[in-house]
Amino acid sequence: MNPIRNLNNQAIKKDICNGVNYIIIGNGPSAISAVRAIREVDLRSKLTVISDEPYLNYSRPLISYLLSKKIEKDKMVYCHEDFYKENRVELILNKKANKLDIKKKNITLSNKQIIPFDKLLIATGGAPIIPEVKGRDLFGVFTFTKLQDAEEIARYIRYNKVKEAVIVGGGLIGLKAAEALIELKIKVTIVELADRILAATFDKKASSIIEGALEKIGGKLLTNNTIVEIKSKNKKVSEVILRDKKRIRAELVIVAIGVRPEIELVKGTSIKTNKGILVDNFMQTNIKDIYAAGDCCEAKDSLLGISRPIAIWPVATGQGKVAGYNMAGVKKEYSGSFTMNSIELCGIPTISVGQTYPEKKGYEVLEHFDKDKPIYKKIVLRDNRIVGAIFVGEIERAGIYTGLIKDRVDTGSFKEYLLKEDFGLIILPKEYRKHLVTGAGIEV
Amino acid sequence: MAKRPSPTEFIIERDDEKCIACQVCVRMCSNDVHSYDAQTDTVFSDSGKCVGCHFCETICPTGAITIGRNPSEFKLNANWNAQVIKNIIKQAETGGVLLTGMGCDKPYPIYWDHIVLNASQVTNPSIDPLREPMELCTYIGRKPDKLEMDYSKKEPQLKTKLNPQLKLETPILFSAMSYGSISLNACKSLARAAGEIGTFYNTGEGGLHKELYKYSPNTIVQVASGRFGVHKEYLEAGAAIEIKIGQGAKPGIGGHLPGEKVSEEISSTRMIPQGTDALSPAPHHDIYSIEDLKQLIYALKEATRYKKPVGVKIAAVHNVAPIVSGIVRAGADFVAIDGIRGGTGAAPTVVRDNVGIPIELAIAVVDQRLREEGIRNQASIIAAGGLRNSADVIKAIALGADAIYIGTAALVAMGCSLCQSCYTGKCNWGIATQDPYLTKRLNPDIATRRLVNLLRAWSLEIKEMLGGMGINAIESLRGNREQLRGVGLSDIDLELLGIKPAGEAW
Amino acid sequence: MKKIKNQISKIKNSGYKAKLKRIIIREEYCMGCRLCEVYCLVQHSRTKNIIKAYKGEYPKPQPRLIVEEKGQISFALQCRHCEDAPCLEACITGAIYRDEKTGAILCEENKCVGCWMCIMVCPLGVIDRNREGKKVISKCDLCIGEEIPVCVKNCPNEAIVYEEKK
Amino acid sequence: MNYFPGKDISGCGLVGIMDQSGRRFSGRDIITSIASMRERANGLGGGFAAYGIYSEFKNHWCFHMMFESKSAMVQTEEFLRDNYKIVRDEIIPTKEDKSIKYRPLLWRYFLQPKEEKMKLHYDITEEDFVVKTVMEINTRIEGAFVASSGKNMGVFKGVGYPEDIGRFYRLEEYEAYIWTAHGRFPTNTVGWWGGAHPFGLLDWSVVHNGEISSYGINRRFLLNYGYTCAFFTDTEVMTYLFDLLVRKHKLSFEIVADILAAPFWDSMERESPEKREILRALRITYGSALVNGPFSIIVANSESMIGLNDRIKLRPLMAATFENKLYLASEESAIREICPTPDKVWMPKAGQPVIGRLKKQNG
Repeated sequence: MNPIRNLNNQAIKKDICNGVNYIIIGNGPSAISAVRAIREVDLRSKLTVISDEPYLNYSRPLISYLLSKKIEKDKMVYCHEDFYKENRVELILNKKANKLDIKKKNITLSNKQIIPFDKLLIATGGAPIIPEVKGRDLFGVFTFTKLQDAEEIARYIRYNKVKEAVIVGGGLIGLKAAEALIELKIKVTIVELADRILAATFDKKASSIIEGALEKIGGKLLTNNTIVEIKSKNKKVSEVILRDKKRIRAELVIVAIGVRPEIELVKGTSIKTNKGILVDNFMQTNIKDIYAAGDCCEAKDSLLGISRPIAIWPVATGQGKVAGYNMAGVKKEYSGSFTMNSIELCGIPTISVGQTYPEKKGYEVLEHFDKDKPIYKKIVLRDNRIVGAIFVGEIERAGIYTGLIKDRVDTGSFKEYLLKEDFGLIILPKEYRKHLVTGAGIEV
Repeated sequence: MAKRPSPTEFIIERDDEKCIACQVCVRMCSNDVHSYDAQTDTVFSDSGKCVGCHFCETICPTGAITIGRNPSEFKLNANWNAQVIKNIIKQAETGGVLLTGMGCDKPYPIYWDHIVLNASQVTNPSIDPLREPMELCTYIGRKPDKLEMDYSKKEPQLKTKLNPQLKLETPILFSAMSYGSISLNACKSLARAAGEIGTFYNTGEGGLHKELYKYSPNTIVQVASGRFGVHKEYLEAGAAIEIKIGQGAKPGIGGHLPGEKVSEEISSTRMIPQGTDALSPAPHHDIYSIEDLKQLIYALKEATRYKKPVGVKIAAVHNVAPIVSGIVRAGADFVAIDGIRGGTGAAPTVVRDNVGIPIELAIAVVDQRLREEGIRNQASIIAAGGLRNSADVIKAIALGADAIYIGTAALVAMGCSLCQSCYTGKCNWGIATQDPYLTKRLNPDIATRRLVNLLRAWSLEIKEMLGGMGINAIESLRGNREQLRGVGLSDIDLELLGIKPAGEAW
Repeated sequence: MKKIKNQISKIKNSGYKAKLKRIIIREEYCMGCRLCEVYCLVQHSRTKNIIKAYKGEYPKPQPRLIVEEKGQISFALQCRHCEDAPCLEACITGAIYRDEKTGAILCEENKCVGCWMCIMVCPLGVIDRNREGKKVISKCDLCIGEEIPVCVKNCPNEAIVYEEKK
Repeated sequence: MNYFPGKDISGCGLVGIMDQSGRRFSGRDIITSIASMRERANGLGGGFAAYGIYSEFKNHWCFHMMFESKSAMVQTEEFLRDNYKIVRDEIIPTKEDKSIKYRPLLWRYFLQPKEEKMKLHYDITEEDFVVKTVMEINTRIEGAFVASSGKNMGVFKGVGYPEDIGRFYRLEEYEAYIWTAHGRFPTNTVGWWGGAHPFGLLDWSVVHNGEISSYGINRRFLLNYGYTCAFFTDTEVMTYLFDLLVRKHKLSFEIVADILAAPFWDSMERESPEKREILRALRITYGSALVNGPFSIIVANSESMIGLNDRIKLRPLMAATFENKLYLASEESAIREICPTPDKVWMPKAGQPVIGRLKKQNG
C-alpha cells in the first residue's frame, strides 16, 4: 500500500471537519517541513507562520556563501513565495512572538497583537552563544548565524576596509566564516579553546588535515586559547587579548563558539525545558497541542539514547515533518536522530557522522589514511554496529554508512569490506540491500 | 616438427574510429578474447580465442566489432578441405576425440527444401485463418482402434476409455535439453514458454531441479540410460515420460557431462556426487532387447498408475521403421524420432556428422510402415532433428508426424548463434553453461517471451498454409502426403517419402 | 471561497502522488556489461553522441549511475527517487526538488552550492559530486525528456526495468 | 441455391429422395429433379442409386458391372464363378440415346457366396467377403469395374448429363424407396464410366459434391484398417469411411457425422460435459477420418439416407419433407421441381446430418 494514498484519504476526511487553527512560530526548515506535512493531511484549516525576521525565508547555512560572495542573496531563499500561497499559509514577518499563554491558547506578538491557536509549533531555532568577555558589545563584534549577521559583516568590512579578523571558535560556523573571510582577502586568526579545530565532530587526524589545509590558504590557528578581552579604537574593534596575554590586531571579531536552543518564549510557562524544549516521540511538549521542532528543542539521540538538541538541518526538517503530521492528527513517531555534518573546508569535502571520537572503551575503529591525497576514512563500531564515521577528502557513498548507522545494521559479516575501495551496496547482506533498493515506497 | 597451432577460425575486426574503449566486450567475453590496456586506453582482441558466438558484436554499443571468417586459405582441395586439415592438426596435437556441439553441419541433402506444399485454387476454397477457426490442437498418446458406444440410453454413451493423452495447442514441443547441458534459466524459459503456449518441454536426462517442479503440467520427464535424477516424485511430476534410447546427434553413444560442470545444484538434481563426471552409458543396461524395453515401459506405466503417456525416443537409423514398429508393439504411447541433424550439448564430431539418417525419410518410412501394419493409431510420432521453420514443421506433419520437437530453433530464439561450442561450458549467451556469471545473462522473462513469440509466429504461419490448402484442422494434414510434392528428388527418394513429384496431379 | 477551492485542488492534484514509474533493479539478470553506464554517460554528455562523448569531450562526461560488481553479482544503481527522500530533507538550498510530473528527485544546479549534505544522508550512496568542474552534485534525473531512461532502454537483459509503481 | 457465391465454382448437383415408409416409386421424379440442375454438371458424369428395385432377388448380392472388353467380362465371370453361385446374370437394359456416345458393356449378376470359399478366410463375414471380391475385381481385372455390389439395389451411372443417363438406363421403369442422383462437373479425374457417381460398395452408395483436402490422410487412415483405395476419388474414400465407421465400428450416423464433419474444439466447450467427452474422444480417435474441405454428400444404404455438409458448410445442401418423403438436394429448386409444396424446407447447418430412416415394417 502506498502510505501517501492513505494520507490522502485521511485528508479528504479532514476536509469535512476543518477548523483547526495552526500557528507555527519560526520560518526555518522545521517550520517549512511542518507546513508541508500539515497540508498533506489538512487542506482547509487556517495555518499561520510567524517569523521575527524580515525575510521570506532563507537558508542559514548559506550565509558564509553569501559573505564570500559565492552566491547572491536571492539564492538564499529555498522556498519561494509561491510555496506559502500554494499552501495557503498566512505569513507574519518581522514580528517576534513575545508571550505564550498556555491556558488561553494564544500568543502575543511584538506589536502586541494576540493570536489564538488550536495547535502550536514552536520552531524558534537556535541562538548564538556569546561568551562573557569584555568588549563583546563593541561595534565590529559579530555572531554569525543569521542572514542579517552576514549582511552586517559584509557592510562593516566594506566600510571599514577590514584587513584582519579574529574568529572565536574553530567549529563549523567559525571555520566557514574564516573561509569566507579568507576568500575576501582578509587575514584571519582562529582562536579555539580546544586543542584542535572541529573538536566536537572530528578526531585528531581529521582535524589536523583541515588544519593543514587551512594554513595552506593562509588561515592562522591558535588552539588551547581563547579571548579574554576585545579592545577598541574609535569605538571600533582594534585588537583582541587572548588568555595567554597575547594580542592580535583585528578590525573584526566573529564569535562562533556555538549555538543554544532559542527558548525564551517558553520561559516562565509550564512547558518543560532542559537545554532545549523537551518533547515526546511525537514532538509534542508536555502541554497538549503545543509542539516543538528543530534547533530549539531536545529530542531523542538514537545513538546515545539520550535527549539533546541536535542543531542540524536534516534533523530540523525531519522533526518539523513529524510535528506537522501529529498536529494534523496523523500519528507519526519520531525515530530519533544523531549528529552528522557535511562541510567542505578549504576545498576538502568532509563528512562526519555520529560518535567519531569515542573516549570510552568497547569501541572498534577502522581506518584508512592516505596522507598524500589526503584521504582519511574512519569507521567507529560498537558491537559490530557502526556508531560513527569520518570522511575527509573522499566522501563518495558516505550516505551508505549513515544508513547503516541509522538502521543499526550488524556489520559482522562484511566488516572487512567497509573501507575497501569498492565498498558499496553489493557488500551488504542481500536482504538489506534489497530492502534498500526496493524500499522507501518502491515495491517490487 | 615445429609446434603448429591450428589457424584461427575467425578474425575480429575492430574499427578504431568507432571503438570508445568502453570495455563492454572485455567484460562480456567468456573466452577472454578482448583485453583492455589502460596505458594506451585501447582494447585489443585475440582472434585465436574467438569461437564466433557474436556476443561482443551484438552488444558493442558503437558497432565497432565485426567477426569475420579468417580468409587465410589452404590450397584448394575438394578432398582435403580446410576443415579436414584442421581436424587432423588438432588430433595430431591432442590425440583425442574431437568434440562439438549442436547438430550436424555437413551438407547432406535437406529434403525439406525439396518438398513443396499445395494450395487451393478454384475448385476448393482456401480459408482465411484470420476470419475462420483454424485448429492446431493435437493429442499425443495411444488411440484406440475404434470407439465403442452404448446406444441403449437416450444419449449415446462412450464405452471405450481413452488412454492418457497430452494435449498440445500447437504441434510443436521443446525437445529434451537437460539441466546441465543448458542453464536453469534456459530450462525455466522453456518451461514457462511451454506453459504459455500450451505445449511441453522435456527435461532431458538432467533430472528436475526443484524450481522446475511448478511447471510439471507442461513437463515431459526423460528416463535415460544414466537414470540421473529419476525417482518417484520425478516421474510423477511429468505430464508424460520419455525413455531415451538414442539421440540424433549421437546415435549409439552415451552422454558425458564433465565433473567440473556438476555443480552443487546439478549434483542434487541428478543425484550424483558433486564434481564427478555424469556418464550416461551408450545403452540402457537393462534394455538389451525389445522385450526389455517393453518391461521398462510397463514398469514406468505401473509406477505412475497408467495415468501418463510413456514414450520412447530413438535416433533415426537405417532400420528405423521396424524398430519403431517394435517400440509401438512394446507399448509405447508415443515415439520420438530424432534425425541426423538433431542437436546436442556435446558429441564426438565424427559421430554427429556421420551416423544416422535424415528425419524426413525416417518419418515417411515409419508412418507408412505403421499404417501398413494397422498400428499407426497406437502411438503418436514426434519428429525431431533440425527442424528450422514452420515450413519444415508442416511438411513433417504432412509426412506423418503427429508433432515435432524443436531444440536448436528454441536455443536460437533464446540467443544461440550456433557457434557449436556448447561443450566448453562457456556459452556467452548464458544458455549452455553453468557458470553463474554467464547464466544470469539469460533473463527468463526475455527468453520466455522470445520462445512464445517463435511458437506463435510458427503457429500463425502453419495456419496460413493450412488455410491455403483449404484445411482447417491440423489432423487433416497429418499424414496427408497428397499435399506434398517433391522437387528435384530421385524416384527412390519420392517413393520413400511417399510423395508425388511436382507437376503430377492427384 | 472559490479561490480557496482552486488552491486546494491544486494541492491535491499536485504531482507525484499519482501513478509514477520507477526504475527497478533485477540484479539476478545483471550481466555486468555496463552498457547502462555507457549510455548514461552519453545521455549526460554535451553532444549526446556516443563516439564524441567518449573521444571528444573534456572533461569526460560523468555517468549518473553506479555499477556495483563483486564476484558474479553485479547491478546498476541509480537514484531511487525515494518517496521519503532523505536528500530532499537535507538539502539546505532547496536545489533538490521533486518534479511534480515524474516524481523524480532533481537538482537545480544553479542553486546547489555543493555542501554535500545529500551525499551524507543518501543511504544508497547514489549521489555523486560533479567531476566535470562544477561544485554541484551529480545524480540520476531519470533522463529528463526521454520516455524511458536510457539505462533501462539500453539494458540488453532487462536487468533494469522502468515500471509503474505498484 | 448457392450460399457461397464465388466459392462454389465447381459444382456437382445432388438429389436424394426417400420414402421412409418404404413405399416404392418410379425414377421419373429424380430424373426431373436432377435435370433442373443441369447447370451444375458438365456432361462428364451422371448417375443414380436405387434401393428396393430387385425384390425378387433381395437376398442375393447384385453386382452391377461395367466391362470395357469381352475378355474382361470373361475373366470376371470366371473369378465370380469360382467364389459365388451365380443365381442369375443379365445385361442391364438400356435405351440407346444419341447423347451417349461411348458405352461399356453393362451386365448385372445376382450372387450367392460359396461357403467353402468363405471358410478359406478365417472368420470373415459375408460382407467382408463381398468387399474383398469387389476390391479384387477392381484392382486386378483390367477393364472390369464393379459399379455396385449391394442387395436389392443398384447403381446406374455413366458419362453424360444425368438426365440422359437416367433415360439411357430406363430408370422411369424401376421403382425404389430411395433414389439418389448425381450430376457431375469433374475436376480431379477425367470422365470415365466407373468414375461417375454414385460410388457403390455393398449396399452403400455415395453421391458427393466437393473436393476433399484431407483426401491424402483419409485414404491412409483407411489403409490402417485394410482398405485400399483403387480409384483415387473422394467418393470412394467417403464410401469406405461410412463402411468402416457404420458397418464395422457400429457407430450411429449422428456419431459418424461428428467424425466426418467434427465440430471445432471451441464449440465442443459449449456442450455438456458428457457430450464434450464423447466429441473429444471421437476427434482424438478418428481425427484422421475428419473430412476436410468443401463437401456435401448424400449417402444411402438399404435402411437409410443421410445428407451431410462439411464442418463449415462450403457446399450447398437443402432438405425438405413431404408426408413420408425426405428430399435432399443441392438446390431448393430441384426439390420444388418435383414437390412444389413441401411440409418443411430447411438448410442443414454445417456438420449437421439429415437422416432419413426406413420405418420399421411390421413383420
